[in-house]
Amino acid sequence: MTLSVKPGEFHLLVGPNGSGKSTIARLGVGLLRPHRGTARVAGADPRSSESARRLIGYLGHESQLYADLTPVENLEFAARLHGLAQIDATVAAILDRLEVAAERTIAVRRLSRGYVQRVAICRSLIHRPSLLVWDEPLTGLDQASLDRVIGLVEAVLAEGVAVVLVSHDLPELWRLAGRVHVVEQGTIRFSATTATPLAEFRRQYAEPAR
Amino acid sequence: MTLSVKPGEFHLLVGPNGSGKSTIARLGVGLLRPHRGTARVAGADPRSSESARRLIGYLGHESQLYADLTPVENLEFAARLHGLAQIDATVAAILDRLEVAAERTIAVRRLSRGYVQRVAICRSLIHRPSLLVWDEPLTGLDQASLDRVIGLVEAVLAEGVAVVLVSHDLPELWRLAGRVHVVEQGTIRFSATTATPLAEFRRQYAEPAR
Amino acid sequence: MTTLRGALVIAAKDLRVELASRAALTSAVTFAIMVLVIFNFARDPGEVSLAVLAPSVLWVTSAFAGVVTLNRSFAMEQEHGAMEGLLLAPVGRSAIYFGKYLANLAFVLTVNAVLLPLFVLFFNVALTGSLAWVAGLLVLAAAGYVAIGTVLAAMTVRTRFAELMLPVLLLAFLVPPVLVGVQATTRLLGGRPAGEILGWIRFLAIYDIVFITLGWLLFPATMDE
Amino acid sequence: MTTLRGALVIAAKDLRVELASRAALTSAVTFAIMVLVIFNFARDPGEVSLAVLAPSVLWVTSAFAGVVTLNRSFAMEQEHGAMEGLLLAPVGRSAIYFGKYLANLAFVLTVNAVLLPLFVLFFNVALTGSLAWVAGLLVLAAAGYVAIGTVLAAMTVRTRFAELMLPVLLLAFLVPPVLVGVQATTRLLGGRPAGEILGWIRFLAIYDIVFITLGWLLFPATMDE
Amino acid sequence: MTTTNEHASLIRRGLWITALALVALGGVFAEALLRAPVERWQGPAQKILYVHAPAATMSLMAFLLVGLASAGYLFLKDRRLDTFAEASAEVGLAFGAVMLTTGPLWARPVWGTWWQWEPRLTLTLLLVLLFVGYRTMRTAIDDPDDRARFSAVVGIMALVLVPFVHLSVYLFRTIHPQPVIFKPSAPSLPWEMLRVFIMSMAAYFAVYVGFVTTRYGIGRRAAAEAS
Ligand code: HEM
Ligand SMILES: Nc1ncnc2c1ncn2[C@@H]1O[C@H](COP(=O)(O)OP(=O)(O)OP(=O)(O)O)[C@@H](O)[C@H]1O
Ligand SMILES: Nc1ncnc2c1ncn2[C@@H]1O[C@H](COP(=O)(O)OP(=O)(O)OP(=O)(O)O)[C@@H](O)[C@H]1O
Ligand SMILES: [Mg+2]
Ligand SMILES: [Mg+2]
Repeated sequence: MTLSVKPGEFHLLVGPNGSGKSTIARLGVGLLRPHRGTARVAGADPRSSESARRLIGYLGHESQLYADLTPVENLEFAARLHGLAQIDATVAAILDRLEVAAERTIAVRRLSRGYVQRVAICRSLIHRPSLLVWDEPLTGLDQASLDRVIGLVEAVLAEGVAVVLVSHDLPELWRLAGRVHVVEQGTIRFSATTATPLAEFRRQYAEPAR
Repeated sequence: MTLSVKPGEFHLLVGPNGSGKSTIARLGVGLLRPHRGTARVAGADPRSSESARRLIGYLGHESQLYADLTPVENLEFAARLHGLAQIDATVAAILDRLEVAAERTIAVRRLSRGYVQRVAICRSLIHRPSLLVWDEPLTGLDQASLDRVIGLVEAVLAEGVAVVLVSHDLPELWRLAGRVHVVEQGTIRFSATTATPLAEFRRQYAEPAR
Repeated sequence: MTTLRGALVIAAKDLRVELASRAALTSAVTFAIMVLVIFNFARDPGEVSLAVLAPSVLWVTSAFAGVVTLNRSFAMEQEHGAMEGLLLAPVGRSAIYFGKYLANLAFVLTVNAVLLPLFVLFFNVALTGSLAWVAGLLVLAAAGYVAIGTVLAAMTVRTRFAELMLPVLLLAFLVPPVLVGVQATTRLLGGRPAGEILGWIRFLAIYDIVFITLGWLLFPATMDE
Repeated sequence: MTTLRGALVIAAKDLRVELASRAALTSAVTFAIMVLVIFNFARDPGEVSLAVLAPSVLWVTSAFAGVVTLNRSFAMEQEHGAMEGLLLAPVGRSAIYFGKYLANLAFVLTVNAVLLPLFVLFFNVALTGSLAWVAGLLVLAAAGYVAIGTVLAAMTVRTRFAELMLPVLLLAFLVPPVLVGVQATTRLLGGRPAGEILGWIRFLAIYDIVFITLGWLLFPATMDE
Repeated sequence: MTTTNEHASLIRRGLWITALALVALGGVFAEALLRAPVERWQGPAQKILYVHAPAATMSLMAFLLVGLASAGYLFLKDRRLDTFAEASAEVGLAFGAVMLTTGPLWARPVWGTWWQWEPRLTLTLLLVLLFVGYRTMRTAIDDPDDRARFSAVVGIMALVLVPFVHLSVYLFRTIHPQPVIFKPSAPSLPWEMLRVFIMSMAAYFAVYVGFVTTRYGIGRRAAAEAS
């Protein structure tokens, strides 16, 4: 199986539960070691290359946040870890973008599910990565945030960021222009583009019960 | 604020993140103690009445599963805890219903997100409750399971079970006939029925950014 | 469902989770032996003889092994919100309390059952009838502090740093049984007749009754959110 | 980013998480006090004098307080997958190791800093210059076993029953420093000149160098999935 | 790639070696009981030597090999080294159990005590416990890659720990000697005893090879089935 992603491209991974979408995402960013084959980001293996890791913005099933710290403290830490300058301004800007307002100084442990997800999204974006890998990023978001996040994806795509997204929310994401890959039993079985009408795509690929 | 739910009724709680939907659900089943007012299930407070608790099937943001046990072991425990008879058959039947097949004897820790969610749904249903309270139950489900779960809700509604659902997935749930309540700042601000076309409902209630 | 049935169902589940890995029991036993070894070496052999230290080491090790295993019991309920499932089940709070208590006690007693022979071996204790009395003392003491530990663990697991909070709270309650245990064990191993320690046994029995009852009364308060 | 900067950023974050709750430090200190007290009681006063036990109690307490706090360090990274964030950050594995090591060491030393005066108080130890040497020994010993503990905790936190598994593996590594520490402390408190313990200091220094280096070499193997 | 067939034949070979080795060991024990001379001071109790000392030696050797295989695994990332380490650790623990039961059984009549806190005994006890921890940790990790790397780390650290424990325990004891210190260093055995002793050592080594081969084959087969 090969999946090559170029700057500014949008790739959507879909498929039944347990088909291996999350596993592919984690392999791609270097969180798992492939048994065969390699993962490359800008020509380097993210498992060994710090500069390759700097390019990646990953958001998985877990929030990667410290529950005892506030959103601001969490993001400040992420910013420092990436060696960013002007930390306060950067953190404030990204939180504004996801409309996290009064909640930014409350310990993450006490936030509602949707706010935790928003802060987790901020964390994956704070260092302005060139490759976003997001696994079910829309989980728990309300309609307004969902629109905002999709707008944000459009904006970064226009800036030349490559985006790989795992999701079951096809209707919401179909408005983004890009490729869709159906994952089954650990590999890509079928690819199409979001130019295909969604109904047509669903007809072509009748999702089996695995 | 009052929300009264009768047998066979479907109630959908929607609203922006942090508006208090989960809090209302937890108050309703007796997991939180209300500052004022009371929660009643079949006339009794579920905090003190065992027979009231027996009627409730609750699924929150967490799976309530033991990660080291398999789905079968988890459900067997839930069944025993509810004093059910014919445990093996009951467990097998509910797992079949959610199409959990080979995964039923793998420790929950190793299941994919969607399968964990399916098993969690099974757990909330195993004792055939008369009131289902589900908080974002569609999280992580693939299209096929989502259809199956919605079909299941229709089936239990027809059997006279009352269903209260918190979700952001309006389009998917709009096909169920029932009432929709918009929660804002901890209270129900607006109610409608799913007979209203979704677009119309969205126009009536322009979700504010909170 | 009766409280007893509920308690047994919950205790059986706990043991099943233990068995799913079997790691817990082995770890607890190895931990206990390691503590024995560390204690033995953390003394100046010219100054403190082994026999004199033996009762203290036995009791401190036994108590530590108990503390270390208690956290686990509620951590397992907390991890993915399983406690919500217990709270919403049609069983009383006392079924949860006694279920957890039974599983914890079974666990602590198993560890002690392995610990005692090793203690005899390493500390070169004579194999006499008084060992049976020592075993009885260990069981009696465990019955009390496991009850307190069950209540405390239920509370502290909700705080962050549960592993730290539990010993902090529990250690105060461990002082009386450990103290009594050490005194009585010293007499018994010194060859004094068992009749001499009857007062202490009565003390431990009262301690047990008081704290098992108190735990049962207080436990519901630890569950309510 | 240099390894040192990365390490400092991570250590600073760890301390910030501690401060956010402050529970950890308070609990560790209370824990240490309680262990002191228990030891104090778990002896037959007629047989064992307090002064003779003092060095053992100091060292065992210090080591246990260390073990108990180490789990916390990686549990915090595990809770919501924060470790993934560290692994994907543009810092080397050694930055993570040294960051965690520094934070853990700072933590254990703070606990010791509170423990030592209490020890002096409880055990009625004379305030002489040798106390400074004892403090130095505690620091030297902690520097070594915290390095080992950091590597072990990074692994055990990913196993089931982490709270038990860490002490099981770590205790064997505690034997050399605790043994040497007790011996040296006994001499020092007995009024012997500091020159007599130079051999032991050298031993601890070698232990530190070997295990800090080994930890640094082995740590990456604990991180890669 | 090894096939299932090869695993089966490996296991079969291991079982054969074990069977032959056990027969040989039985012969050696018979020889020890019937033919070897009875020691003058210790009496028949001394015959435990033939059971105890080789078991102890094999156990330590097994742990040493775990450490070496662990280091090899981290460099070569060859899963076979991990499987070998696992096998050797388990067999080492089995021999360790023999050592720790026969040792005290022997100590009781000759030292008058089950146990002495003496450097070598302490070191072996700590090592056995550390490897109980090693094995327990293995059972508590699901992912085979994690399991291999984590156990390799512990295996290496155990190897490095040995000299430190030895030195510290020695410092401890030599400065304040125990009233009765008995060092079980090899007395110069008379030839009749030495002959049986060497035969016993050889038989034990064969048992080690048989056990490890079998266990290794089982481990390889389990790994192949899991993937
Ligand atoms: C109590 C528990 C005991 C343990 C844990 C123990 C442990 C060991 C170990 C680890 C060895 C192998 C040493 C090596 O290969 O370097 C060994 C060898 C030996 N042991 Fe023991 N031992 C115990 C009791 C005894 C007793 C009571 C005796 C005899 C009085 C004894 C006599 C020997 C002899 C003669 C050897 C072989 C010679 C040698 O290699 O030095 N052991 N034992
Ligand atoms: N930690 C793990 N250990 C072992 N197997 C795992 C682990 N995580 C996932 N798996 C297995 O790998 C397969 C793929 O899982 P993965 O999480 O990639 O699925 P997914 O496509 O993301 O599914 P979902 O839509 O449910 O999130 C599944 O069979 C699952 O059981
Ligand atoms: N454990 C808690 N402690 C304190 N405050 C909390 C806690 N959980 C939630 N809150 C607060 O209660 C309010 C309502 O939260 P709730 O979780 O009910 O929102 P929600 O409507 O379910 O949101 P979402 O759609 O994000 O799940 C929020 O302001 C939140 O910050
Ligand atoms: Mg997934
Ligand atoms: Mg919610």
